[in-house]
Amino acid sequence: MTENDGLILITLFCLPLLSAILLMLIPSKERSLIIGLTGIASSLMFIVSIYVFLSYDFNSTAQYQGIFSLSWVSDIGFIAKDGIQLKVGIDGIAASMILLTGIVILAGTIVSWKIQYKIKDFFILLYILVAGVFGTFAMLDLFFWFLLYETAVLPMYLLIGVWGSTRKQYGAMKLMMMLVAGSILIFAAIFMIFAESQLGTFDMQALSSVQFDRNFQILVFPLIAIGCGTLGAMFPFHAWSPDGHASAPTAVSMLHAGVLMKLGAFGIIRLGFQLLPEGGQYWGPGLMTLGIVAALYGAISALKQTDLKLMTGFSSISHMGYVFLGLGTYSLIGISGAVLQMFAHGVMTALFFLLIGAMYDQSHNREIPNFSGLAAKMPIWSIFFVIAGLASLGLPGLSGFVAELHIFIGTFQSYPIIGGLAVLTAAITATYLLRMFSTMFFGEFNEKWNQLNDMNYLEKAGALILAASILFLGLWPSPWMNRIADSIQLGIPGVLM
Amino acid sequence: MSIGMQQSWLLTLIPLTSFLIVSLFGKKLPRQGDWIVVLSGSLCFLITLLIIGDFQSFFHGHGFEPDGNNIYNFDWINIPNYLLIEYSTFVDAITVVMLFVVSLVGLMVIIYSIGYMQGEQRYHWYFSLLAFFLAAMFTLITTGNLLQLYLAWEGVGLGSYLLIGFYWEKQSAAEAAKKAFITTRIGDVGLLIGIIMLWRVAGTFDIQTIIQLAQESTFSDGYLTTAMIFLFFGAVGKSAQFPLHVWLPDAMEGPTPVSALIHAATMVVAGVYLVSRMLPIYTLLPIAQNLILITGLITALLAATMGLLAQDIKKVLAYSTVSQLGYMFVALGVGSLTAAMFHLFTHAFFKALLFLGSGSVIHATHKQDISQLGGLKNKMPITFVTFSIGALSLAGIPPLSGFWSKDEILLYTSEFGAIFYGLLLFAALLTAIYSTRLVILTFFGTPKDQEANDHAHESPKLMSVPLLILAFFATVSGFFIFPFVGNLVGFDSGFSGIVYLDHPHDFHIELSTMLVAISVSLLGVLIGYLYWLNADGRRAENAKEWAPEVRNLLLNNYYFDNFYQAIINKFILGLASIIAWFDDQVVNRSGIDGSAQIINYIGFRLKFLQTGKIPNYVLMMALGIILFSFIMVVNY
Amino acid sequence: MIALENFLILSTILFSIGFFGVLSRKNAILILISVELMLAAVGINFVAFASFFDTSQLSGHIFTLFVIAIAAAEVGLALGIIIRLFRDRNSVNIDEANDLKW
Amino acid sequence: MFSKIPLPDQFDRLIITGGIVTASTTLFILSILLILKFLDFISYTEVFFWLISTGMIIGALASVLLKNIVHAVFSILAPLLGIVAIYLFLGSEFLALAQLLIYGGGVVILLLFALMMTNVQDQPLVEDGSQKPFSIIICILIGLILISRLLSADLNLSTVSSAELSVLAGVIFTDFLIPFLLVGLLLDIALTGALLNGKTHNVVATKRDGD
Repeated sequence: MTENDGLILITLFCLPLLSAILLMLIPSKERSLIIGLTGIASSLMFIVSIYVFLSYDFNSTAQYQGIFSLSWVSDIGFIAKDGIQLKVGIDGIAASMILLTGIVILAGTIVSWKIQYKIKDFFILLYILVAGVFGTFAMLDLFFWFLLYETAVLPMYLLIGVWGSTRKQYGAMKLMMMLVAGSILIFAAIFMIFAESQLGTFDMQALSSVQFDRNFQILVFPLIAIGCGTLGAMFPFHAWSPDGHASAPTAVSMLHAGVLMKLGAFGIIRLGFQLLPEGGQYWGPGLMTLGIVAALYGAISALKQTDLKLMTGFSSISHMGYVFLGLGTYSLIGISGAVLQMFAHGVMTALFFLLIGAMYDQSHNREIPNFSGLAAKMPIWSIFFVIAGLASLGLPGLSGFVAELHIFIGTFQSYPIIGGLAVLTAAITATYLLRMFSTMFFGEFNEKWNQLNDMNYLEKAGALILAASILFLGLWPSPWMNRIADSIQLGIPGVLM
Repeated sequence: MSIGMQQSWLLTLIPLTSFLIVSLFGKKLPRQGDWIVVLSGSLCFLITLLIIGDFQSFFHGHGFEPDGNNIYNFDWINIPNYLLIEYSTFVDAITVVMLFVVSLVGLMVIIYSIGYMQGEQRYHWYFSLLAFFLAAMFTLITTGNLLQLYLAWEGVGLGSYLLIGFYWEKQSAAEAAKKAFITTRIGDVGLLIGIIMLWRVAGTFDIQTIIQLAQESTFSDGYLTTAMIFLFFGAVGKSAQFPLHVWLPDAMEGPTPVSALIHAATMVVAGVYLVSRMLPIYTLLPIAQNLILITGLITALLAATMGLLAQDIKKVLAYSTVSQLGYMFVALGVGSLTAAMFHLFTHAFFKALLFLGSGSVIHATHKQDISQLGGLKNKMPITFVTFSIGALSLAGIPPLSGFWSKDEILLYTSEFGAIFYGLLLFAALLTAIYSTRLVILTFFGTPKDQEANDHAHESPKLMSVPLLILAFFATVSGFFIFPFVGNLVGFDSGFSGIVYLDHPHDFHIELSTMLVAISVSLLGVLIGYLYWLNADGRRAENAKEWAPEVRNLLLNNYYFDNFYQAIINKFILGLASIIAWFDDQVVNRSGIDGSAQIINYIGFRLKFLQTGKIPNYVLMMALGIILFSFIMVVNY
Repeated sequence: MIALENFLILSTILFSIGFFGVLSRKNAILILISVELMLAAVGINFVAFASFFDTSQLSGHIFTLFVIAIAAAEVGLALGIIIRLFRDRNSVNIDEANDLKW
Repeated sequence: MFSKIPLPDQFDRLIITGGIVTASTTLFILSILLILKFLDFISYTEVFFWLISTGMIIGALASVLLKNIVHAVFSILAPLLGIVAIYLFLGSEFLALAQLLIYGGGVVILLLFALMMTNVQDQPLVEDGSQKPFSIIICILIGLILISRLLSADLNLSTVSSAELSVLAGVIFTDFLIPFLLVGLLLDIALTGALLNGKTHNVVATKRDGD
């Protein structure tokens, strides 16, 4: 990425904001105009995110690329020169996550066009959320990072509360309360870092060159890990996740499980590992323990769930457990595996929620035992579901395997027994997914669901984008691997090789 | 460009391409695209022959001496100083044997399927899956590194899952597919752990490098033993060995040609292939090797007894497959790569033949229960003859191929220990008995179901020709053990000169063991003949009274299924219930909602403070100010 | 000359008395009066400090001016509210205006 | 008939008692101050200052302690007007003028009007809140804390500079022009709001009723 590409990054996060403003100006009655505008906006975001991903410069030895900054608060009180600035820049990890967001938002937009109730307001909130997500991934200033982090979280309350289903008030409230509680810890940590550095600046680049006191790092890292871990559904702070997913509308579930949960893990890397490397190293085993517990816990809980979305929610907890496991290794392979898993799980779980939404919109029923033989009535839907499921259980050639393999290898390097448990979790994942397949898709068709139709062309288009990403990552992960490994080597000090 | 060992990646590419074409556009193609799969199968067979030719040119009487041209590398993930995962192919004697088996049986099964699957719905899907399976299988056997092996291992597992579940409208098929996948997946956990453990010390996935490092004893023995046992666990799952053998009989829910291809000749021998591949390491580790031997022996015996009373024609064959795979593991356990590979080689042909023959019977009568069959020998002569060849070969009657390979295993086992030899002989006796029973109940006697019998007819040429070809190989492949037969096809020293572990050795015949083996086989056939032929079911009735407990035990497959089901129901789902309860009650109710309720309660208790009188609030504020002032004063 | 402390102590005493009025009175108008007293006390402080320290800027004087202006506005508005309250409940006893109570 | 009018009676009593009390205390304090003056402890300026401060404090105490509302409201005049003198002491004539006009002229009249409109049943006596004892303690505490902080502070400055009107005007209309205008706007809005709020038929309320 060259210097000029910093403008692209700014564009990336202004694009959804601008679209949201444009949407506000359009009257609600102009449905086709709204759909057209959102289509163009999301496609643009998709294209720009691909451009950002591809323009990563391997020859650069700088930690961040495409840096572009606008000073906002400077030389006032305890804030030094350029203390708070709108500063964007990416590394390979952020580039991967931006691509993920681009993919998921495009698919999510496409499937949201069938929303009938207040579609305009839905998209406005969705785009504000997306602006927050893009901004968080690209921002290099702690102040704006936190601002956009919150921007990404808050519209969720309305999106679930208004457009959700089943226990939406409860789900939205629980989600909001827990995430905001987590944010408080991050907020505290950010200001502790700010104060401790005595630089008077929120610039991450400047802060990452500061060598913080070891005890301080050990003290502050848990704040970040728990705060961000809450958003990443880390055990035992995961309780919002299944309920939130179960009640959220399709596109929101997709974005939430697909992208927003990754913000949590991303925060641990950005704030935790890059600013407080010694703290990360010290707490690595703890993170790992929580990760493996979450992986097993989520997988075994999923065995018992009968609601399709709850099962996927617990499956997400299990897969995010892998992410924390990989982060906890504090090794190059482990962390790359974790980032790759973030991408892989993002795409795969987005596909899951898209498919569940496609079915739920018709049947208004998500209980697995109520269905059987759906493959006869909805073959394409079933095929997509099987692809997502196989990716989820870590079948080689699909996205999940590459990521999980790296995490397993990383774990085995230092803790073989935990690695063994992690591999076992993959088998449990296979068990609950295959049980679900054989109950829902196979067997004799239940005539009760005769009115169900296969996916419409919009849903097919959305699913195709995601399934293609799953296959692409599974068959040719090198583009991701190179970027991520490069950035980890440059950005995280003292990482185990 | 000449096609040789380096181009073995073509074997992956061609079927994969045809899989993509047929699965995506099959419905619109003429004949639903089955000809594409036939074409790719034939091409693969041709390429295999070319590879064998290339292999031969590097074969100099006393072994295979490649000059590095049997290896092909392509970087898949390469991050310098960090992780190298490559796509690599490696061809040696083991690969060549496997290639021949897979491509030949594969081609036969594809051709046979055109007749067998005629008119089925999802016809193109079936053929595309066959192509997919072949692609994965070829990848598996040509791989040069363990990770790619794992990839292909899961690939064949997926192919098997989808093909077993091909008739997914049947709940039993769906359940069987699930069972097969999950059971092998449990084995795969071990495989993956083993692979990563090896990587951890060796720093590479390349098989030859790992073997070399292990032989230079770079690793500690205990660690290596653990890793290799985990690796073997993967083989146990895939090759349906005790205690993970339960999935294979159920897998017979799939279409019969699939059973022939996947669950007899190719995929299930992947475990044997893996252990053979790693045998140079296993020979260094007595504990691991003894484990292989014992596992193989237990499986061979157990499966043979289960096969005795099975009612389903395909299940009998499935049990016999499990049992014969046990034989192969016994051979590997005693360290004889030659014997194991040779049995794999011959077994593939006669077992595929048996399955295709049973498919022919099922196709004609639409019946699978052997107690419902009978008297078909005149109606279906070709099937009868070829099936009998297969069965006798299985029983170990000379000069059919099964005799030679089984004799080789028995010979090595006799050198190893008398107990193993005796038990294995007993298993051979049982094998002979149930093979005889199978043939007699299916083709001899009077028809039990006259109507089905009337409709029965010889299968079309598309099905009978593969039967004949396989029967030919089932007959002659055993002779390949003689050096002079090897000379005929260009290999100076016959099979034992091609596949060997440390040094080439000549095939030798111990006349005594051979005679013992022959007599045991003949005894088995005789018992079977006397017991079932012309007995009019009288003896079968008697058997029900004799030792009903044993009979029940055998009919229920030693209650393995019930045992596993109980584990799943009681233990795993119990644990899941506990965790679900924990999540619901402790984390959700107590942790999250509980904290909300605590705050709610505190608010309820403290609401008396909320008098609604403004002066009270101001008073509180004043108190706060005073408190604050005091703190300030103290601080100064 | 009168020292600065004298003004400040006077202002403090007036402030405390005003605060006492706010705390102890029930009649809304009397509370308002007490608030005015407090504001006046603060005004003394501002002006005193400005006179003694800030000779050139005059910020304290101007601030007091603003305080007076805003206090006037506040009185007007507050009395409006009180009259409304009286019309609503026929009383200006603020203990009776306790709708905020749970 | 006259006996039915209670106001003159009360008024008489007010004048008589209030006058006597005020006069005697004032005289007492004045005499003490004058004695101090003649003993050369203090100057005339200080005599005035102490006199005025004492008056302010007594007035303030009266306004918060008296049970009679009307008396309380009248008592507030003492501190409010005393401040005018204090401002003069501090050399700020303009502020003194403004204070006189706004408080003495405007606010107190407004308060009396409000009192008149809210006490139709001629019950000028009110009860105080139940937290009076606490309030006394707390206010004394606050006062003591503040005074103790004051006395311990180092305030050795005694130059009084007068804020000349022309200077003040210059500052107001240059540096503080925008806040000044905004305050004017605020007053306008507040008056409008008070007017709307005090209207009998509230527009907003009726609209909500029909909703």
